[in-house]
Amino acid sequence: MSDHAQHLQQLAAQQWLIPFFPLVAAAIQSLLPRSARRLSATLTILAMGMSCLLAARAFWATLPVGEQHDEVARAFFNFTWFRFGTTALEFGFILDPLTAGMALMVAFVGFWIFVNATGYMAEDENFTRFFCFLSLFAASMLGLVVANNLLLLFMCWELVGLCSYLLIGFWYFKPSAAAAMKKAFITTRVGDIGFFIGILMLYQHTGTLTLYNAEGTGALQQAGSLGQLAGWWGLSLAGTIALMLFIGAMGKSAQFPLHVWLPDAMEGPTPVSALIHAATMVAAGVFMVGRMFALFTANAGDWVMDFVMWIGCITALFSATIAVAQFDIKRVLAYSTCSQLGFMMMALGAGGLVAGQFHLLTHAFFKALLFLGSGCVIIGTHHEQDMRRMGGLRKYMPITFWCYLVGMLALAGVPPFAGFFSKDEILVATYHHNKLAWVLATAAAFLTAFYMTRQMFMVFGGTWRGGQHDAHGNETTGHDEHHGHAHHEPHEVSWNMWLPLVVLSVFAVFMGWLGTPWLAGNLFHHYLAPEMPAPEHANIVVVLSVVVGAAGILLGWLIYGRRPMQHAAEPDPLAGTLGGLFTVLNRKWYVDELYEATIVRATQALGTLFRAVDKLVVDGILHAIAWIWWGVSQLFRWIGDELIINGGFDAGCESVRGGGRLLARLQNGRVQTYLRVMALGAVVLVAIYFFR
Amino acid sequence: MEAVYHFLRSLRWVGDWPQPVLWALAFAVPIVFVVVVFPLIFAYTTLVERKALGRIQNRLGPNRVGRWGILQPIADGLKLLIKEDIVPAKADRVVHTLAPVIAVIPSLMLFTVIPVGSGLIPVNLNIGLLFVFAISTGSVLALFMGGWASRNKFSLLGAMRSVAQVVSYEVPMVLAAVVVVMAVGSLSTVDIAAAQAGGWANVTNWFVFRPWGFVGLVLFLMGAMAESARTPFDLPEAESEIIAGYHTEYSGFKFALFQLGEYLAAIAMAGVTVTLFLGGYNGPGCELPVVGKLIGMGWFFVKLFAMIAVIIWIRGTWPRIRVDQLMAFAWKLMLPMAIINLIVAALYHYIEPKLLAWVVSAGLLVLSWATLSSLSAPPHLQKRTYRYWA
Amino acid sequence: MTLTLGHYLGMSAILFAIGLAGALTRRNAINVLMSIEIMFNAGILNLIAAWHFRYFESLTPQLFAVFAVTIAAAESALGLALVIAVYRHYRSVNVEEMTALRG
Amino acid sequence: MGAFGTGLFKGMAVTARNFIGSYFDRERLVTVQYPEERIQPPENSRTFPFLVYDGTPENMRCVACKICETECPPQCIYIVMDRDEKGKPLQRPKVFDIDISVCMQCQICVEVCPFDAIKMDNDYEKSQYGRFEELVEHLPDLLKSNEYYHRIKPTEAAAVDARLKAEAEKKAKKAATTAKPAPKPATTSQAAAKPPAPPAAQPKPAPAASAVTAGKIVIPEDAPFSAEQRAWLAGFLSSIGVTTSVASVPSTAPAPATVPAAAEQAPVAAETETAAATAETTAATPSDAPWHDPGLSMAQRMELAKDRPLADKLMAAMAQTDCHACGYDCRGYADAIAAGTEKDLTLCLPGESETAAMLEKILKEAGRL
Amino acid sequence: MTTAFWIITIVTLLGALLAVTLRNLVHCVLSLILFFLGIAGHYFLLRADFFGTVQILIYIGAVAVLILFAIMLTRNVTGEEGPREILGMKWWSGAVIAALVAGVLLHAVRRDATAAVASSAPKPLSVADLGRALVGDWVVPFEGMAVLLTAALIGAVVIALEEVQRRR
Repeated sequence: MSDHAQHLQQLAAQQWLIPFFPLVAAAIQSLLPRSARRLSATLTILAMGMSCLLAARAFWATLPVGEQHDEVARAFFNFTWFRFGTTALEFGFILDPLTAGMALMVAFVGFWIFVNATGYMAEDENFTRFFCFLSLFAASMLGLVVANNLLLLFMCWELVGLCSYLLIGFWYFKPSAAAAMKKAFITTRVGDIGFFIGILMLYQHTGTLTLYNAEGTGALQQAGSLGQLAGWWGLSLAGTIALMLFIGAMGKSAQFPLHVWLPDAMEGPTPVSALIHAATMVAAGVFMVGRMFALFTANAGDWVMDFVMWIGCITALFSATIAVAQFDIKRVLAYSTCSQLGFMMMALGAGGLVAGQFHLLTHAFFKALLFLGSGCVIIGTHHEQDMRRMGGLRKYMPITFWCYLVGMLALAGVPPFAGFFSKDEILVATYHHNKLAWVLATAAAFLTAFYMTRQMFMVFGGTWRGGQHDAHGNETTGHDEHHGHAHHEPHEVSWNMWLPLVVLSVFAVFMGWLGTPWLAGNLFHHYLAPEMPAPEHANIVVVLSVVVGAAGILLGWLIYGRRPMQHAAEPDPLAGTLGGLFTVLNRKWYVDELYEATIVRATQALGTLFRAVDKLVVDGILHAIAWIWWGVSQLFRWIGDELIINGGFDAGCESVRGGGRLLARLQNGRVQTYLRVMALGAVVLVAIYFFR
Repeated sequence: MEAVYHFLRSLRWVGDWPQPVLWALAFAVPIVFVVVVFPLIFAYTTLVERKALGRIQNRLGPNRVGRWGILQPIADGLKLLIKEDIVPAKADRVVHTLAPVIAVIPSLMLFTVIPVGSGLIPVNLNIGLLFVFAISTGSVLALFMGGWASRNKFSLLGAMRSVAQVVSYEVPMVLAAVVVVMAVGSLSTVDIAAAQAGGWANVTNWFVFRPWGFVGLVLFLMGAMAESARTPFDLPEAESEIIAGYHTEYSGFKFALFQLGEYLAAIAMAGVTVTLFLGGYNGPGCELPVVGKLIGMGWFFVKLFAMIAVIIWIRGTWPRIRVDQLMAFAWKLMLPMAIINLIVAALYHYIEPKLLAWVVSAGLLVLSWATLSSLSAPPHLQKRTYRYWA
Repeated sequence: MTLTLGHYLGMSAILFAIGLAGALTRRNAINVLMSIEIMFNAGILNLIAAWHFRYFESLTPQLFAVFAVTIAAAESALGLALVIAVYRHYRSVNVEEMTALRG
Repeated sequence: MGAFGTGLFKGMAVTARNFIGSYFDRERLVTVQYPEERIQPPENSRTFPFLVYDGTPENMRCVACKICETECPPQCIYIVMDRDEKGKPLQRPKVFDIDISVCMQCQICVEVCPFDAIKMDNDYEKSQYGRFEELVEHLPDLLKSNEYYHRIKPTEAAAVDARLKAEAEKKAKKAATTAKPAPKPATTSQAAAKPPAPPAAQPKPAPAASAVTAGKIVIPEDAPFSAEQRAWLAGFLSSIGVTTSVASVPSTAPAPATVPAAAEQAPVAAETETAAATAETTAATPSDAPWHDPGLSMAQRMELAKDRPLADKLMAAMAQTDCHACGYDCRGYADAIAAGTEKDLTLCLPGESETAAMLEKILKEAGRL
Repeated sequence: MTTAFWIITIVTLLGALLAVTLRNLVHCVLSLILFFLGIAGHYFLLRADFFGTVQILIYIGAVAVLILFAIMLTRNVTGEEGPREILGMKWWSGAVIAALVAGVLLHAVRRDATAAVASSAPKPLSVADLGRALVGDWVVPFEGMAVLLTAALIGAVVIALEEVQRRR
């Protein structure tokens, strides 16, 4: 092997170090007492920094610098973890552009989110437990990313789900948080069933779960052959497996039917939302689809790609519409994440692996920026989350305002920023694949621009609406009035909260250049998947997306910017125009209520049904038998009576009593007597055996 | 023993004697060596100990018998021989006389597996180390019999206390030794000593220079000192508390035998420590063909005396440890430390570049020692604040 | 005469019988436990003897002996713990007085 | 964090330094090879008493006044006065035994001895083979020279000698000026401030002029005690053998609160018992022998006893120390003279010539002489 | 070889007999220790020196000390027992049954032909392959033993301690 490949191989062998450090940090923190706050924070941040350095080292090695790379720089390191009898469970770590990029992004964004978290969680007394969960999450996410084996990937997938469960429900004393954590876990579990079935089918047909291995018998390396076999529902076997895996991705990345848990997941602390529900975990689904892309595209005839695309498109549009009508600052961002994930899935469905992954990376940066920004806003306004009671924060929180603005522009897709290039690539990919999807996507892009502007103006524009009575007359910020206004004026946050914002905003601006087709060819495409054909370019799409973005911003300014809301109790201007539709959007298209009505009620009904059956059938039978038996016994008693009477009652029981007394003497509770009887019994038995 | 046998076979005038005679001779040489050399070392250890303790406490130490107190051990020996050997009235005569004998036998047997030089080992058992631990439990029996037989409350209390102490220090000591077994891969003391040869002037390969080796040495030494009830752990004969522990009622030669057994156990454990961690007979120049064996033996005894000096030095400085601290120290600090040491040694083995391995394991060990010591350190007491007149 | 497996089996049978006799006759619970310990050892001796005379080809008797020794140790530990607990309750370790569980 | 464990190694470093140091500078080592080398016991250490003699053993200071015998708490001293063939008491002990197994080395005998005859030795090698007779030290063993005394306790010996010389000179000067008017009633008691420990030195042959009283405290008038506090103080001090008196201006009558001196003398002779008993009971009212207080001057005593019968007058003339130097106590001696059984008027040693002269004067007035 | 066998057998049988018959409990324990030493001797004779050392380590080192502790905790320290307390009520029936069992066993041994095979030097057992077997394909029983020992450890502590806590 060339020395570069050898170097890659050695790096692949040390990939396990990346998740190892946060894992060790988590282990140590789990032992620390609650008072060891500073120690746990430094441990987590140090561990994350260490992972970030290692990820950067790995990323540097995969860069196609120096000699020309035609095929992807990929190295893997497999070892048998557990062998019982003949079957052996293998584990493996992989180092290829997709993993390196993803690992570096997760580690880097995670590092800055942890720095912000030290500020956000400063007053919380469960500080150590929070950071323990965070480092555990980081370890499992990095584990998921570096896994070259579906089993390890699935294990980390579940761990990530567990950590999101733990972190969403971090303030478990809040009933809403408890409900949200359960909801998140169950919904992702529904998706995971599909994922698990996919793994089982893959294992059944390829005999191994390792994706790539030296002999070429890895699961993904056999994708081609799987494509020929017949699977279910008119799909090839590879297609069916891909579909199953995609169901898992839908659960985890909150795609349309299973997206309900993401908005509720906002119950967790904001750094959690930033880390898990913006940058990393939700992206895991997209990453997994990207990783398994060979399975998806194994057989051109399969409709699984279109299915992915349409799910992505529906989710994008559907959640964009809901985001427009939300009042909680974090819920808006949650729905925006849903729609952006829809975009990524749509890009993958449309064959744009590079576009999807690129948007995943850029989205991670600016969405994390937006969530951290919202975190700073919440802390600045003393835990105020309702946008109607904010406003005018640009005067009070200048740094947060500017960083938030950069994030908003990136998300809205304004040209120089990262969002524009990545979303543009997606729109181009969709345009070539399916015109209708492209139209819906552009509409979603328009809505994205609109609700982000709406949020900007509601939060930062106008005057500070905190501290007033809202429509229902109860005190808005929970502090009693006589404290006077000065008390709850919003204030800028401490350095450890706004520094990450600045760093992430820098990336939100310059990240875009990596994937632009204009600069010397699409650098990111050349890096990620050189062997795939570069997408031919359609200027019309670019122009239209810019126009749509500008229109969205303009409309947002028109409704919210020109005449900012004066009073918290004022109805949302949009409500006036949309009327009934606004409340529908606000109530999330009543999807929750729909689920409540259908699935939940159905399971409850099923439960009562089974209880009834059990009661009726099983108990019934038992009672019948008991009754019969009672009858028989009555019969015997009656006959028995006869026997006892004429059998000579006294003689009978006398003999029994005599025998009983004899036996009782044996049962005298003394251990040694029992031992003697046993020994005698044994001897008799052996004697019989010998002398029969 | 095989080495001696072959050596005898090679001699000109003895070589052709009948085989069983040579075999008997080969047997005799190591036995004589063990039974003569080590009790002599014991005798002069007692003298060196009393002189060294004296010097530490700014006084001379015995110098009235012989030039520098040279004849002191012989004088002690004679005195103990002459002293009347009292057996308490209600004492159990049989067990009372048997106890000192059983105290000495295991200590002497310990020396059979200590490789004095390359090839110079009385019996080369392939389960040498296990044999050491098996035999050292034998001494527990002697303690108990001594304590129980003299039929007085204090000696029984001393016996029970020392048995508890020895048993509870057995575990960390064995775990500390297991590290070396894991590194070498064999239980036989000869292989362990051989594994530490090589490196710069036969020194750098000693296990003590590995981080886990050094921690292992400290733990093993603590365990060995607890095993033979030396100073930080000499609770059983704590004069202040229970007179002289289990050998209160012993006088005269039986008391001498107990002392012999106790000191021999300490010397044997020092020997085992030297073999395990300080490279047994390895030292500069021990790989030379013939004379190397002698140099090796020299190195072994130098290190043995160094260890004995350290033990005496520790006896001179450290205060006695309280019973509950004794137990807490064993179970709460030494045991976890030994287990961590095991893990770190495994880690050390698998990490490729040895320097990185060394640094990582050293770091982990120091970290765990810090956390453990801070956890088990007594809670620092804030200044007391009195409130009743505030 | 040359040593055969029979010798060992015979000897351990006698040992087993002695142990059983002890367990049956002695009144002190600790003596009973000691006798049981003797019976255990007799059994294990058989295993090792069997291995020595290559009664079985593979290493199984040795491994069985290891497991038997562990079980014996665990059993004696628990037995003694029980004896101590009973002593505290009954104030005596006389086996014949412990008849609470009689039929 | 690494505090644990470093303390141990610092200790090891200290012992190592000590161990190595001991090989380089020898004087660190404190061992003394006893039988060959010895350490001189410190000066004021004390083991058992010994009798001092100046020059030759015959010339011993002890006059067998038996004060130490009476005062010795464990009663371990036994003295028999030496009498010449006529039975006349010689001022030297014939037998002087100290049972060192009983002696508790309290040094009271040294304190009370008016003649500096007995001092505390610091020789510790007194072990013997027997436990009974051998541990009783007889006169020959006890006698040790003044030079020995100087060798073992230089400062103290020097102080004693200085004081003796001063006493001797004063006496010589006083003897030289006997022609002058009656000697100013020298305050017999030293100033209260003088510590009671070393009593007035007593040059051997010349009978001491001033009355020697043991354990005398004078409470200055202006001391901050109320009357009943004084009474209590007096009572308490007298209970431990120290007489107290109010150093009032000599002319006025002694304040009634003084406790009659007789009360606290050690209960020796039978009649003093009764006096002591009566004194206890009538502490406040003047007893039948108000003059029995060595603190009073001769004139004061005679004033008190001036209209009393002959025996009382004679007693008042005594030195009131009940020192038994005359063979009786003061009351006994007076009665003996009154009854005519005792002819020698010079037996009262502490009283010296003053008492003897006063006795003659009284007898002459009474026409008995 | 055979003379060594007979000597050690005698020692072992003596140890066992004394352990069962002696009056003084502590003397019983000491003879039990002699019995354990005999068994260890046998193991060394049978070339299983690992087992010999294990026997010494576990039985003499731990079990004997355990029994001694038990004796200390449960009896007045003198260790004597009255004559009445040594043998149970109908002690002779125990001895008879034991003899019966011995007879049956010896009969079985005599009948078994294969037991008559002469001793041939077995391939030496090294601790390494015993260890490898333990961790190799005998891993499940090995883990079972681990669980059993922990359970026994905790059980013994709970039983012994149970009484103390409740009484306080």
